[in-house]
Amino acid sequence: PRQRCHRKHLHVNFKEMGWDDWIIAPLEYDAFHCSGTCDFPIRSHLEPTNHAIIQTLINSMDPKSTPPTCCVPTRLSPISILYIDSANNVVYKQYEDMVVESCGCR
Amino acid sequence: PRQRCHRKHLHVNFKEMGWDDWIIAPLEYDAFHCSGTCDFPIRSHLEPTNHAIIQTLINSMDPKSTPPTCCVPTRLSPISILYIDSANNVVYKQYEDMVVESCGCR
Amino acid sequence: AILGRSETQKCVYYNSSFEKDGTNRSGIEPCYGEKGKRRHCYATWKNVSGNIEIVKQGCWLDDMNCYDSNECVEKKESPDVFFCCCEGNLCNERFMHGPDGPQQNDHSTAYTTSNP
Repeated sequence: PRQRCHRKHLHVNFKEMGWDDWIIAPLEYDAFHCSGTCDFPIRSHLEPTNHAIIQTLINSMDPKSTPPTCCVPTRLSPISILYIDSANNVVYKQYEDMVVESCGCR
Repeated sequence: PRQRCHRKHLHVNFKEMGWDDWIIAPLEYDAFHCSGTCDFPIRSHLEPTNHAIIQTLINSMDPKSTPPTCCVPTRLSPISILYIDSANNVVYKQYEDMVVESCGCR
Repeated sequence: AILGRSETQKCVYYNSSFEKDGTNRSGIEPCYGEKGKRRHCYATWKNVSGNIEIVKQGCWLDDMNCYDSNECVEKKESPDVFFCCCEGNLCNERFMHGPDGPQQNDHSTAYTTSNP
């Protein structure tokens, strides 16, 4: 059976994505992603919202009426990026929401 | 083809869920839910995080490596609920995150 | 105010368990809600062998069951705890038990709270 909602590996390589023409560093980083089922009852560590609890309950009672909730990032963190902007300046910036810290059912 | 991520109808009936033994009001409300695809490129009104943009791009380049992002509630609102607690008191409470206001790809 | 619809900015407030809950006992409550959301007032009471005991009154968030009711009417036949909601300032000052709706019959019973 498919695993419950959890964080899984995802390695991002900006070079392979062709972004190394503007990104100086980092050229790769671990972004992770979320995957897995959100079956009833949702475990508390998956931090369901009240809406997610109700949708999951209704889905378990009548699967055709409503889909289950979905396993998505619930906490993300930033990374630093050094890049060259359109005016050829070297720019340092913290890009928000780049790394999945935890997953949950929403 | 399946529709893009959007808000869909979901009517919740607490009586049918058997919750009318503790909930006085409301006995039903419109909760809505989110459904639809999160294909590349994600439209801006779906408010993708940086991570969602990157995951969607990688999925479009190599679908087997990573799943697409998922259509989930991005803004929720509360409702008022009057209920009877375990000590038989009548309690008024605003329950957070009960109604989907908007959906997005995460 | 949207044409024709009464906006609810304030409601009668009452809390019979004010000591336990640490709130005021009674007064006027200003209503807050998100932009684009409707607001309502509510009242809840018990009928203890003919005596009406008001339990709570106050503001109520957007709820389709309260739309376009300018009177606060409990329509259920004989609930353990009576509840009604309505739209319009202080519309919960007066509340009624009218199982068939106030228009149809004359035996709906209305109660009111006088504010100190």
